[in-house]
Amino acid sequence: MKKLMKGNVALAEAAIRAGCRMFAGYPITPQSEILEYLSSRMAEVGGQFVQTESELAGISMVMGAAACGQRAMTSSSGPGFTLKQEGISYLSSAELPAVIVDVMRYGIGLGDIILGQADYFQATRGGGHGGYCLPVLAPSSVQENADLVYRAFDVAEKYRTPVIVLSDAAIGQMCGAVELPPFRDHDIDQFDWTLKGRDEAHPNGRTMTDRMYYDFGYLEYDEHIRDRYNEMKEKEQAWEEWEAEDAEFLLVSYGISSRVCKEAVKLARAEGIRLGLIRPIAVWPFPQKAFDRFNGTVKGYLAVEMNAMGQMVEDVVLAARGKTPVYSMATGRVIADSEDVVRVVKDILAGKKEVF
Amino acid sequence: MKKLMKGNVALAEAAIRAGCRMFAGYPITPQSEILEYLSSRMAEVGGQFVQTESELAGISMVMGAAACGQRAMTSSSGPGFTLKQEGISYLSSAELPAVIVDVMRYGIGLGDIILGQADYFQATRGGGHGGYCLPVLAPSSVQENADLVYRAFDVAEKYRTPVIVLSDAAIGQMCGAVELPPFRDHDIDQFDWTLKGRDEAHPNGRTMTDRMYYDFGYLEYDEHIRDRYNEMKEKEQAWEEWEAEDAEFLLVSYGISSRVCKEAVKLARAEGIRLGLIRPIAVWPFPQKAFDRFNGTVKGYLAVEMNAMGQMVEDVVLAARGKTPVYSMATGRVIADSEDVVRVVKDILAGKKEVF
Amino acid sequence: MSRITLDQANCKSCGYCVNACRQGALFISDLTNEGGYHVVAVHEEKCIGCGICYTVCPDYVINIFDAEKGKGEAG
Amino acid sequence: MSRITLDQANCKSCGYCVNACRQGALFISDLTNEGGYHVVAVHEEKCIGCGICYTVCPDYVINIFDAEKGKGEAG
Amino acid sequence: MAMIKTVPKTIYHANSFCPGCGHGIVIRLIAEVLEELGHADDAICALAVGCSCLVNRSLAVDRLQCAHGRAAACAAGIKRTRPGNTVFTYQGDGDALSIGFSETVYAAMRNENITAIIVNNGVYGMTGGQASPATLIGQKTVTTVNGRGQDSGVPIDIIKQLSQFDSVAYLARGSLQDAANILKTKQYLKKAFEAQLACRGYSCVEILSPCPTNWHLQPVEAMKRIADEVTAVYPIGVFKEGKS
Amino acid sequence: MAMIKTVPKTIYHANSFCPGCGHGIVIRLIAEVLEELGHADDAICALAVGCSCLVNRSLAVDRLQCAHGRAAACAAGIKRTRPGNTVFTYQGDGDALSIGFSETVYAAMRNENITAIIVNNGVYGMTGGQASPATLIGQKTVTTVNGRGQDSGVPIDIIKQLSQFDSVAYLARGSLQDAANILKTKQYLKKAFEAQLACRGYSCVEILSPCPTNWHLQPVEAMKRIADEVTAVYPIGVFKEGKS
Amino acid sequence: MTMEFVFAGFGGQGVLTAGMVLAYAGAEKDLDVTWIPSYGAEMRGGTANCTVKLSQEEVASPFPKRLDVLVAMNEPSLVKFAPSVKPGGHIVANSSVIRNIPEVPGVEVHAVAVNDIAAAAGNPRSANLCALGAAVACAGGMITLEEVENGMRGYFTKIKDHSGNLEIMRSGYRAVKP
Amino acid sequence: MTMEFVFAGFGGQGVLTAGMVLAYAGAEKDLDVTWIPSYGAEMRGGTANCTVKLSQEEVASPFPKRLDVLVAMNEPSLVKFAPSVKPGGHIVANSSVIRNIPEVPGVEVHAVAVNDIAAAAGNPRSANLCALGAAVACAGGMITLEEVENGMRGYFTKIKDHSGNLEIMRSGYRAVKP
Ligand SMILES: Cc1ncc(C[n+]2csc(CCOP(=O)(O)OP(=O)(O)O)c2C)c(N)n1
Ligand SMILES: Cc1ncc(C[n+]2csc(CCOP(=O)(O)OP(=O)(O)O)c2C)c(N)n1
Ligand code: SF4
Ligand code: SF4
Ligand code: SF4
Ligand code: SF4
Ligand code: SF4
Ligand code: SF4
Ligand SMILES: [Mg+2]
Ligand SMILES: [Mg+2]
Repeated sequence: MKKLMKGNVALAEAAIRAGCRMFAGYPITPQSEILEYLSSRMAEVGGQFVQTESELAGISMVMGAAACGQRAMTSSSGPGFTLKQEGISYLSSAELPAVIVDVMRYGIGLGDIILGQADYFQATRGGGHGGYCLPVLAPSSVQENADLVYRAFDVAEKYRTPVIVLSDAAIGQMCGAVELPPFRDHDIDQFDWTLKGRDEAHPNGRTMTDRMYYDFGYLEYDEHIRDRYNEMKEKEQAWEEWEAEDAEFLLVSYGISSRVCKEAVKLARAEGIRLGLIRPIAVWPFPQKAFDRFNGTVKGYLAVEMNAMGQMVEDVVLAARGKTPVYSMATGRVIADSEDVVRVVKDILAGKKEVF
Repeated sequence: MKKLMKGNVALAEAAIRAGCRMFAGYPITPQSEILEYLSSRMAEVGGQFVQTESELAGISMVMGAAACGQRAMTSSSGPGFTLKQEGISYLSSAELPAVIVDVMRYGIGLGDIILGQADYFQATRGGGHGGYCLPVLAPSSVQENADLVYRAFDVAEKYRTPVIVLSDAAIGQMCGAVELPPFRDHDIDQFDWTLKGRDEAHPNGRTMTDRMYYDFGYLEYDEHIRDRYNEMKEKEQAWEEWEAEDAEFLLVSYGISSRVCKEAVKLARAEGIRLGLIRPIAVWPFPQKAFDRFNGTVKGYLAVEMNAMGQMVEDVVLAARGKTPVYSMATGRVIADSEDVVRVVKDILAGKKEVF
Repeated sequence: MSRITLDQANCKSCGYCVNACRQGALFISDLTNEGGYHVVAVHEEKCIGCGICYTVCPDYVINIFDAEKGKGEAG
Repeated sequence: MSRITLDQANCKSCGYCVNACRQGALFISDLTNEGGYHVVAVHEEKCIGCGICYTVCPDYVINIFDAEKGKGEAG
Repeated sequence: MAMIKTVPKTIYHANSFCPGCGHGIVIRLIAEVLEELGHADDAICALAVGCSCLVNRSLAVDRLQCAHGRAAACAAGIKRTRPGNTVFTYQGDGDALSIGFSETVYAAMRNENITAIIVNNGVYGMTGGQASPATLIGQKTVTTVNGRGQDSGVPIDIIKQLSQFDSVAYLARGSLQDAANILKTKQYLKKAFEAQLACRGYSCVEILSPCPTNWHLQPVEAMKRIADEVTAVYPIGVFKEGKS
Repeated sequence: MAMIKTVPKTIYHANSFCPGCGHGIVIRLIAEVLEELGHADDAICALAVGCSCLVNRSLAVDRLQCAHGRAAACAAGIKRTRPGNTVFTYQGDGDALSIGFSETVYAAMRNENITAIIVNNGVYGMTGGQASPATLIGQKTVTTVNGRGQDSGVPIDIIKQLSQFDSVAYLARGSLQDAANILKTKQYLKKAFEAQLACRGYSCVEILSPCPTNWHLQPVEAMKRIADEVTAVYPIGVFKEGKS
Repeated sequence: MTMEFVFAGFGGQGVLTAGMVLAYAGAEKDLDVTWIPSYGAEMRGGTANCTVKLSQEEVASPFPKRLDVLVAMNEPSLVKFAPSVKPGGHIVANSSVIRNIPEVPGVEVHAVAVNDIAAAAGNPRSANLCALGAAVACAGGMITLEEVENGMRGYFTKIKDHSGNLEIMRSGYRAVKP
Repeated sequence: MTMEFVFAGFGGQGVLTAGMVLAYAGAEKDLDVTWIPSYGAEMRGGTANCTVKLSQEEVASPFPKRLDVLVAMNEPSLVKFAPSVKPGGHIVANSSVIRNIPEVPGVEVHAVAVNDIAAAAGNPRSANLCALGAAVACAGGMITLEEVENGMRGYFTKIKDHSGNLEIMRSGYRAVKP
């Protein structure tokens, strides 16, 4: 039976059920419920909760735990997420699994605490230095807040990589019906590579650092990185198609905006426009395979997202491979309205909007 | 008469000549010469130099000075640049001019201190939160290290925006012949908006914060941001064309890699291949206008850059607008070799390489 | 005669002044202001103008004047 | 008879041991190792096995053994 | 009417803090002191992130909104650019003691000629009352629902940390618990600004302040809690005072 | 031969520090102490960025390379995950006192059951000898070419900063200046680890160490400088010792 | 089918809770459910509202669009949201507070004096539950009064005796469906 | 026209400085100039090298490609870089150190005993300047001995008496162009 839960709380409880036993974080709206919930919940399951002095310390503590095989998580929003990036880059270089949640809000600098989707680039383009890539899962419902954080831990361990759950204020603050995933045991000793004290296989101790240094030859490392990321690109694409099969035109949208788009699809279909939606569930790797099915056959893609300049739209252009025109609807500080979306689609079909 | 100077030093001295009188930074290779040079040079011109406790403090001090009208600068490399991003986002939101130098190196996490071009995304895609954009100037010579930092201060003040100078280890560590720009006086009182104590025009004091809050209506702010960034996009494109006029194929490359590409152009032309180069001088805004001239007429673009997965290549795809095929040559941990570049071009012309 | 004036619009009914006044000159009234707060009022006769209420008020409600000087005279 | 052995390959010629040995048993020799350093050597007869040189050496060059016990016997 | 005490002109608008919030008192004191010293016109404030942000709406001096925790570094940048202006930070305990701990201490370490004003209400007020480094042992907050235990550490005494630097000019801790202490706090603020005006270097005043909203207490009870419990952990007084 | 003193097995390879660098001595002491305590097999080291990185090449314990300044936070994450292991940080002064100042202090504030080892050579060694917060007044470095002046602050005494927390288990400062002090330092390290093994909480040993390369001194002179000048500012000894 | 409810009023009138109870009951019934508070520019005003959607299929947007049921606890809410109620939809207007309740073409408007009813029942703070009862009466087959009663028991876990609140909710229900 | 010089040897043989003096002189002559030390994987070895390019036009890549002049101070350097010397180019091989100096087809190889020459002049640490002189003799019209002499005076600002060093450089020059 489903239960009504707040998005942030569903995410936090699902992390517990996934076996997460270390959470270290710092308050920030609209993410704080995750921290607050886990501040008491962690103790109940024998895990570690630390409200750290800063986001930098939080992700570092997560890194320490992750290096020892723990399922570890931290969460933040825009301004705090920026401070997580040092740690994300280090986790990427040492190839350590961990989950970082960004409950996006709107705005640069201090910004606003209301909903927004302004951290897409930061999450998908390696906001930290060095050009790492990492899986970024973008829930669009309270249920997915739970499901994707649960999946994130598996993906993280599969590739030994940090994984970002790119949620947003609306999904985090809304309540929805949730079927929580089952409790899972996590054995911190299951992997040989984790720090646990030297042993016969590692008589000189394990060297857990930027893998470039000790694990690869000078010229081998790039190959390794490419293989690694290309494998993720091939295997970790995830998306939902919604009324796409027979669509003449496709919306592309993730997270809270994608829900408005679903409504727009209904409205448009009621008016006889064969509109459909591609909803990336992973925004990195971007679902190229979905686009390959429609490239050249649909009349266009409209990227709908909640930021000022358009961010995901660039990925849509890359995915369209020059075969289908791409349009941008970046709604800025307000969430898209489904009727506006339909109106924009009509304008495009009438040739009244420029391509991105 | 030209003088032989190290790239980092030329940059530092040019900043002084531009009127920069506040530098606050933290050591990191291969940027430290900037810090070291200014540690004694600043005092000679009556400016402020502070070696701060961290990169976070450094850019914050710069922000304080910038808010008061000072020409202020900080510099770092990859791992430290990541920590500058909080401040860059705040500078962007308050719309304050400042110059941030990233002397790029290679690698994720700790990474390597040798040359690399791995921070392109971070610099051009708003590595901090909220989706800001800002001019990013990419010098390819010691002379440009001087010239572009000099220009950066003007651009910063023109738009009231932070500006990134995206140099790299090779340009910073090499020596070249430089004509230093002239000394300029900078009047910190010239702008009305700077903090200096309340006055008749601001009887309640100036409110310098995220401009979203007090300076714009709820729905006006997005318009403002779009106008602002679109104006920069229109006016601040800067690039060099090298043997491009009659080219059948174009390389696209910036910074140190672009120099290798120039050599490749020479080699290719000697073999009768009409190769040319577009060298973005500003990598944001990306020189769309340059591409508009060649889109659909040249056989392809090859993006040459020094990182593992290719970063700038995405901008080339966007700039090609689906009209010209784009190829990627991301050379990873080693600098491109001009003969290899020519070889790859030949492969492309022979249909032996996949598009990006 | 009162030695204080009240900008009741700013009052948030925190009660600091009432608690602090040793003369028992202040009380939370039934009046509500725009913010919906029951505002402070003064028993004029009890106030000795000591200023303690001014000191403790976080919301700039209270002004103390010198009753000896003529009214209407700016201080 | 010497009470120390030297892994001269590791020596970086810092001179700490020479400076610390109260017996004057150590000296920087003319020999250079792979790293190009003039390595430390010992005046066998002067060494009393006090171990000070071991303590100050940053590069794991010096080993002290008990000369009373038989050679070849692992400690 | 001859006003003896009235809202200083440097408060330009009613504040928007919760009922009984101490921030309102502190900014009035700052306004009074700046006016009394004749430096309200040249004052520049480096504002922290927290309920401090609301200071923008009422304190009539030039203000820079800084990133969370970085106010002291920003203030140093301001003062080094405009040494003739009176520069101060306005920060909460979460901002100055937690995320901005380094920036706070290093400003003192470099003896920056600024005045740091830290409003310690023992919680993260703005974000809904999570524990701060100044939360007392046993105190309940939304992240210490059973009371702060030793596992989340002990209350940080920033004045003690700053006292390690002989060079700093002035350190004091005041409280808003009653009128007498408010007036004492005002004197501390005055001394701190005077130290800056005399170029004697770094000064800091930490102020124990109520957050009735997140303490879940009536304002008057909140003040009583400061007197009874908070001052037992955070003693009031002047901890460092150089010669003028 | 019966070896009385020989390189501990926990040193697995010659180190790659400069000639006369103190880091080599410190890691040998750590190896000796861990072996003597019987905990070399379960030790895990949180390594800082700095010349510390080179520890990867010689110290035979599990090691995590942390981001610059964050070793203490990483170590807390390690220890909280594996409380049965012996966890320590290995950091330089730039790492632990400057960029990582907050992380260093907050580990003590929370009384994390870890041992922090801070090698204080008064400069940023790895990056070419810039001033650190521990650079002495008057000391010349590449960023203080005329000697460190008061404008860049005063040397930070981290042990004093950490002493503010009554709860911490053990604090000491040793020096490598001569054999006697090296042996004393070893005892400090041992006590520090013993505190951790007894779950008494946070311990820290700061070690005054030479950087001949960036001090531009011969190694023997560098050691003399520690004895003559550095210890005058940074006194040696045990500053906090709980009951065992 | 998806039903949209908006509960709107002043802050303090308990509209968020009323919506939450409805959503809770929907989730217990295995419906897909969304509850979302007002967001954006409006947040700054003194008004509050939430949107609840109940559906047998997946709810698309959680934001209000074409309302099936509007519960307006005060006049500004009525003015703001009435135009969004779809033909055939319902408005529950709090007649204890709203003086002039207009007719809305194509929409059934139910004037319910929720404050008075709750006050009469001795629990003036439960006016929101009275309004909830009225809303449930407009919910057609999507959710029944009994299901919402159960939801209320499940939602307010800390309350022991639910009888008073349940009675007030039923009064609201009966005010629409006598 | 662009000329490429590589100065290569062991660390400590002063090859970086020799290159720097040449580059300095080039810049003083208003040539476009680049000087870049070895970078990348090689950095880790005990060898050092730098590439200097002098040009009347803009120098393209600063990295070594087709060398006009190679100064090899030791054998590994000779082995490594000799294949990159272009037809008609020059190699200055330090015959004080390199035993077997091979012939390289199409390239002029000058065996110059730079260590011996410098030692004989009483300044063994200036062998690098001797090599520089030899390199200048291979520079064709790009830069003259006199210009490099001036460059040396300008570069070593802290040295007062340049005569010794200048003489050693001239000896190197004369070893190639007697
Ligand atoms: C980097 C970053 N992390 C977290 C936040 C969220 N945040 C805003 S205010 C605040 C706490 C403020 O608490 P305090 O400094 O004690 O001030 P108070 O509100 O209690 O006066 C936090 C954590 C933020 N804005 N930026
Ligand atoms: C965020 C960041 N900033 C700067 C650096 C550059 N960096 C590497 S090591 C180091 C200094 C190390 O000094 P210290 O901690 O004293 O160690 P030492 O080398 O002296 O032993 C610095 C600043 C970095 N790697 N990361
Ligand atoms: S001035 Fe004094 S006596 Fe008058 S109301 Fe205020 S506190 Fe009471
Ligand atoms: S102290 Fe001020 S705000 Fe509080 S009740 Fe009194 S007048 Fe009102
Ligand atoms: S063991 Fe003692 S006597 Fe022998 S060489 Fe070493 S220091 Fe000298
Ligand atoms: S102390 Fe060690 S490294 Fe130094 S000279 Fe002696 S043996 Fe060699
Ligand atoms: S939350 Fe606390 S600190 Fe913030 S305004 Fe309200 S009472 Fe004051
Ligand atoms: S630079 Fe200094 S600290 Fe680093 S290895 Fe060399 S001597 Fe040691
Ligand atoms: Mg607070
Ligand atoms: Mg150091």
